[in-house]
Amino acid sequence: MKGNVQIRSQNVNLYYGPAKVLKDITFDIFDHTVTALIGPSGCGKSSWLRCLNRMNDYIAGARVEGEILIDEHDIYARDTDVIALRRNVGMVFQKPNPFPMSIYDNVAYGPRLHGVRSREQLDGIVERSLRGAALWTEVKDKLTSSGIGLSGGQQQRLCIARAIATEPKILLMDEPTSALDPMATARIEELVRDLKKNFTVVIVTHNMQQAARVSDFTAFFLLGELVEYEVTTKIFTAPDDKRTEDYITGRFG
Amino acid sequence: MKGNVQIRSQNVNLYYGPAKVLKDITFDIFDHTVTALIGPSGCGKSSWLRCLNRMNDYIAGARVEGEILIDEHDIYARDTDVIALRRNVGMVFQKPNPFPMSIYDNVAYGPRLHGVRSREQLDGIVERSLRGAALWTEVKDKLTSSGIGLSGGQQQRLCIARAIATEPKILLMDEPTSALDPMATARIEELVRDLKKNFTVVIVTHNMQQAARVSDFTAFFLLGELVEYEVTTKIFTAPDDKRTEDYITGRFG
Amino acid sequence: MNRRRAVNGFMTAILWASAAFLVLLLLAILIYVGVNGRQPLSWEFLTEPPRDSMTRGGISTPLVGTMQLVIVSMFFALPIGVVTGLYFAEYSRDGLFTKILRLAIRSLAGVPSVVFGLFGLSLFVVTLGFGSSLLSAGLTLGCLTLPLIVTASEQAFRAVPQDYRDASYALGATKWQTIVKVVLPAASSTVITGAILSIGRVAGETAPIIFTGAAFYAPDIAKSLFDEVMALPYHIMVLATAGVNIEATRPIQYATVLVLLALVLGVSSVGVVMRRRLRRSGR
Amino acid sequence: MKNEGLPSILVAAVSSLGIFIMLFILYFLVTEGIPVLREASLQKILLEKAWYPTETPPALGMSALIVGSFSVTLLSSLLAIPLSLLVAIFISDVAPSFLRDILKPVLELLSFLPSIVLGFLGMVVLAPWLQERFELLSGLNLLNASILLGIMSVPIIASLAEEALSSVPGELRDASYALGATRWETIRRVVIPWARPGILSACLLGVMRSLGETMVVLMAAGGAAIIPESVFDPVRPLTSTIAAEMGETPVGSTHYHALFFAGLILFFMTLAINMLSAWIESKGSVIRS
Amino acid sequence: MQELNARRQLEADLSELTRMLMRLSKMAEEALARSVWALKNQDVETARNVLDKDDALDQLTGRIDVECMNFVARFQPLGEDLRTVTSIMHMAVDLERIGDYGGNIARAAIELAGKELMKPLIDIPRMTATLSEMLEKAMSSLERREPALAREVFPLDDLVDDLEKQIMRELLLLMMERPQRIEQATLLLNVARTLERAGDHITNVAERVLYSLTGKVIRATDFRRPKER
Amino acid sequence: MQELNARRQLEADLSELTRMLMRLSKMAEEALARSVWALKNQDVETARNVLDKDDALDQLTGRIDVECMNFVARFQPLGEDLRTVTSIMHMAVDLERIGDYGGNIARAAIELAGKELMKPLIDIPRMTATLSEMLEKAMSSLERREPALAREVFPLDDLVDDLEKQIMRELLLLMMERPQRIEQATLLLNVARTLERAGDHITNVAERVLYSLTGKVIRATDFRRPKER
Ligand SMILES: Nc1ncnc2c1ncn2[C@@H]1O[C@H](COP(=O)(O)OP(=O)(O)OP(=O)(O)O)[C@@H](O)[C@H]1O
Ligand SMILES: Nc1ncnc2c1ncn2[C@@H]1O[C@H](COP(=O)(O)OP(=O)(O)OP(=O)(O)O)[C@@H](O)[C@H]1O
Ligand SMILES: [Mg+2]
Ligand SMILES: [Mg+2]
Ligand SMILES: O=P([O-])([O-])[O-]
Repeated sequence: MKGNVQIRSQNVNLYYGPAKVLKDITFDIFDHTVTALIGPSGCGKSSWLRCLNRMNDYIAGARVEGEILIDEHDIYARDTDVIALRRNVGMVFQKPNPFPMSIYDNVAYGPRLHGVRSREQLDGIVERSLRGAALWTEVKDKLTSSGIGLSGGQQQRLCIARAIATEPKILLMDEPTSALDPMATARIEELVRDLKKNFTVVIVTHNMQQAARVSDFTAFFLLGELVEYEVTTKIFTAPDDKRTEDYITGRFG
Repeated sequence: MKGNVQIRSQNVNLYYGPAKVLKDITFDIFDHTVTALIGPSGCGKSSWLRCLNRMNDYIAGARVEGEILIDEHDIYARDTDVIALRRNVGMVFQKPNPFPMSIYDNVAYGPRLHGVRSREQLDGIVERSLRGAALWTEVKDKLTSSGIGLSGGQQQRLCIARAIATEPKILLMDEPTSALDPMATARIEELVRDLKKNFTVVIVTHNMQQAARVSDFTAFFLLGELVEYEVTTKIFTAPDDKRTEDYITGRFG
Repeated sequence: MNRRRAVNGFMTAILWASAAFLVLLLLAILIYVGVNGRQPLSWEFLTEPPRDSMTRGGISTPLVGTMQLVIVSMFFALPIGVVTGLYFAEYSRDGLFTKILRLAIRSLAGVPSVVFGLFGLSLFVVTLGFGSSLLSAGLTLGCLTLPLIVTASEQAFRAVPQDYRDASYALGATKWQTIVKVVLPAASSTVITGAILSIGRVAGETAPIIFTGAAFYAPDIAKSLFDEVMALPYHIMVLATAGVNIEATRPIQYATVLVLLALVLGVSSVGVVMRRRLRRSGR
Repeated sequence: MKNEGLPSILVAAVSSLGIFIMLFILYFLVTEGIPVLREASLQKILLEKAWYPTETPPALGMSALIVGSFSVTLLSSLLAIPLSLLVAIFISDVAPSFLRDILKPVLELLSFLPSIVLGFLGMVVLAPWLQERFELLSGLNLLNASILLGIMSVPIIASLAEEALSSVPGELRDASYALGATRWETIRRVVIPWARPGILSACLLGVMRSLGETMVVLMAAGGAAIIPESVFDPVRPLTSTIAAEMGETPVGSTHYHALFFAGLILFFMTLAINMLSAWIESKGSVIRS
Repeated sequence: MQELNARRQLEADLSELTRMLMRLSKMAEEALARSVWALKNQDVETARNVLDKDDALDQLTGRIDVECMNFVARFQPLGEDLRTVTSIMHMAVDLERIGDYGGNIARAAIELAGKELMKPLIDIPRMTATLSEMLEKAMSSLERREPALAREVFPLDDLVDDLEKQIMRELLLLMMERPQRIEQATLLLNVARTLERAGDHITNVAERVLYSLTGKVIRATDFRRPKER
Repeated sequence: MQELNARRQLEADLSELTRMLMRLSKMAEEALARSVWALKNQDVETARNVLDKDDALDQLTGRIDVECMNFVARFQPLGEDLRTVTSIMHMAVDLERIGDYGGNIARAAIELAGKELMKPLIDIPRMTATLSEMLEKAMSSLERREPALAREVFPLDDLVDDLEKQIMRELLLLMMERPQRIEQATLLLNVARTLERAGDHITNVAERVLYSLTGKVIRATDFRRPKER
């Protein structure tokens, strides 16, 4: 299962002002896998995730130490083009957040920003992305209606379509189903398992069963540290670290 | 386990205007047991629960047919004193909703309404109720501070204390833990199992594992009908009705 | 790529510049008034009535008059406003009456203050025969501020979670008991904040009182509701436009402006701060 | 359950006072304003320029007054709206959080600035400066009043618009950034479109306030009932006309009725704007939910 | 379609588990059949082959066990799903045991190979054939979700028991006739006893199938002759 | 304390399950010990008693199984909890089987009762004693959560195997000497074989205990002599 390393986190420390939120995070994520990040609230999962597309840049006082290499390129190097990076690393958020525009415009937003103007090209991208997010059949007849009018689960899939429209290699998802009902959650999970054909997926989730269902590898964070990173099956039935065991059996958290 | 019948629902139909929301609900609930009501959203669990203390009276167009007997007295009979009924049938809601007053006043609210004025008597009731809700040790030194300042789980236990301060026989709970974190949920569940010593508890829950954990009997509602009512263990491992099986295995809902 | 970056930088600079411009402008105004008005300001200035055709002395009569106007208007608007808010939040069903009432309150909020003056003149001064008096002016101001209070208190009541009411009913309380014991106390601080904010607005109003009760000059503090009163805003206008020696009384004018400003902004800032606190704790 | 009826009847009764006040305003404006139509036709009043209400026979043309109101409102809005929106955007999207925490309450507070204070400053500070700078006969003119009205409405418009902007969910901004948009692209393509109804209604409310404002124009606009040809001409909007003349007008005179009629015109103009903004708001909230 | 969607993955995983179990069952059945064949035909090669495959069988059992735990971890099953997954865990153990018996018999076959058989083996292969039939019935009952098929297993186990009794009596007689046969006879006795045990395990499997399909605890004893004491 | 609170019920239920398992283990051990005692002392009464208690044993096993399912339904266990509950399900099956063996031996005891024993039974009771020791070690390992104890079970099973071999050899010789003994000898052979099997089951139990405590799949074969083919 292990393929090439896509993301390499080397001794990453993250500070918010004086507070050290991530401590020496070192591990590799392989391409075309789904990696789940689990851990109690506030342990730094989202923070690490947001390091990968430098969304932390906007937080005053946030400072990253160490190296994060994506495809062997250090994304915190001087010459990194953040805009190109974000194009390469898509992100899906906790609450479905389609823009208040048509479904078509939502998906075309990214490509347009990056200079795609031709209508045909955009049509192609929109269809491909919506198909990739398993939404095409549901919306193909109403591409011009607002994205807000969709159901929660559809909205989240629209957001996934929007994220993959810029043809990223990596897809980051921060608790993408925590605002959805079980049915919509099941569809998204199915989609996530499907997405790894074309993307490397990193997903934060609070639901351990979900992590067990969708991911190939699981990383357990605790108090800003990476405690254990292992094949998912092992983490949930027989983890090596006592703290992982304690967490998954609910001894704390 | 089966003791005396405390609540007898006989051919209860409930209408909201023209819509028939409960269809011919007939079953008996035994005293000093915990009975869980489960079923998909909108199946009428809350509606039936609210029939028991006539909270539906406030809903315009709500109409109840059939009989609900509590301790063999028809609560929809002409001569029923609704206020006395509600004193006898406490209720705990989905979101913890302590009044914005002191902890003491929260608990004393009901007794005061019903005419208890003497300070000593109130002191006794407050202490007893808080103990009954497993909250006394945590708040006994700050009875005069606001109930809002407590944590979510404590707030919900305060609401339970408030409900049992009027010395009801029956305690209705409508998804009492759905707004709480897992830790607080565990405490409430423990409390619920404990409460049956003194009360008959009827609890609505969406979480089937929770129903399995806390209840002695489980009633499964579907589209306003009572499909199955059985010992909890049986419902969740080997229900008799195909629809129950389909529901608990997630084939719909 | 670079063009996008350049546009972004340029627009950011413009945004910073406009904010700086506004802040400097307003700061300049406040400082200018402060500097010019500070000199005649003294305890006597606040406690003595104007003398010598208002070219000398203090501003005690208009200061107290403004307070009296505030009190009268609040006496009128607060109960009615709160009850109306209560109606919207607790009793209204989606009926015609509610719709009309909503429309009326919203329109009232948009009526220019000078039109309130006209209304006060014809209803209170003329029709009801209160004459040009503290009462007429106060009631006019009350009407002006009614929509503010209604909106604030409706929001306050609506912000009281439905859960509180359910809990109270479930414990065997009646609707009125529930309102009195649970809803009103829970909403009170928000209602009070709304009232303070409307005091800030009332104290600075001029147009509605010009022809309903504000006196060009009154020798004394109003003793009854039917006396005319002096009011700070009107006093400023009088000093600035119709005084005996406009140029010579400039320092007094500035000082009066400073007092009014301090009064209004003082009261309002209490309200603003309270509101922010409430909103923050509510979230 | 018992005695539930009485309180509710009482509450409804008290509440209906709001309706009565509104009705009374309308009633008095109409009954006191309409009689003027005996003296002059509606056409004359709206279209003629001459406003000499105390002459005999009185000239009751209000077009100059109406144009005065419009011109002041228009010019002040032209000055205030762009600045307000820039400031609002600055606070909601650009300012560092400590600045935002200062600016927001300050802005709110400044919307309470009494108009008399601005009018006073216009008279004693701005007018002499304008007079000197542009070598005018008087500094009390359209421009002066518009600048002051502008200053008055910036805090109002800006804080309402800021509220609309900051109610745009943070997730939308995050989503845009995550797709590689710059901040300005995010503001222009996501934030402003989302907040558009709120911004529009903020602007309308600002305009409504300017239209109805009395003291500033009374003190700083110059008060000549002419149709302005340049921004340095004095004007006499409806509001200041009423405020200035009502004091000396005998109750029941033609002049008295004419002033009420002016009030009626003002009333309907503001009402129209008010309803428009209400409509925009309700449409906006429908879109969002 | 939309409705079933939430269960798609669950059902896919559950069928995968069932498929693994079927494979295990096939392996166990084969081990039994081939070892008995080796015994009958004195074919050491085949017997060794059975022993070699035993590891694979154990491994598969281990995998099924872990996958069942995974299934529980992933889907929090209730009702039928829960019954099925726990039943699969149990059945895997039974099947593994049957596979082990294949190994035991293979060892016996190796010991016997080259020695003249004291009698042609007829009943023992018959037992094996019956066992195969039982196992197939139980498994297709599970696969096709038809409880009736699993019920047919129980009377067949009576047949197996009868055969064992018969073999035992026969062998005792043979032994008493000629004590030299004792060693071989005890070995064969053991084989017969082992096959009888395999029957018991298959009966367990059938019971489990029924439980997972119907939710009723069904005891084989209700469907067969009372056991004599 | 606050922290452990969320697990209080879970842990209470899990210990209850463990307690039920201990009870089952005690019952199985007793069945074995008493039936062998009955065999040795030719005490039909005791043997019948063992048979009578078999039902209770089966019932307890059934209850443990259902309660384990309930536990899964209630707590969605993961990690150690999941390993423990699935292990309990498995161990219950093993223990029930051991109980059944007690019944089998009791039946043998009844058959033998009144007939003269061809030799005093010494090694068979020794086997039983070893089995008891093994069972107790495994169970206290589970109870005290000490993996080391469970590991001690494996070498003991070698001992049991040795004893069985020895008994077998001895009995074969005795049989060959006097064919009249054949019937009794095969019966005793069977008993020995049964006890050896009980040893296997206890080894399984120990493996399960280790797995639930450590999360590692431990095969007894790693701790004992390689089995000869
Ligand atoms: N903008 C910020 N400024 C300062 N501290 C922050 C900020 N964002 C997060 N933190 C702190 O950093 C730590 C890690 O936060 P993070 O959001 O990464 O946790 P998380 O694991 O994603 O938690 P959750 O599961 O609740 O989303 C927390 O202690 C949090 O309080
Ligand atoms: N006040 C009301 N007026 C009209 N219909 C109502 C009202 N309250 C509930 N209903 C309808 O009655 C049905 C039953 O509602 P109820 O709240 O009892 O369901 P529930 O089982 O409690 O669902 P949930 O799990 O979502 O709480 C639903 O179809 C609902 O739409
Ligand atoms: Mg997070
Ligand atoms: Mg409900
Ligand atoms: O060892 P058994 O197969 O008889 O349990």
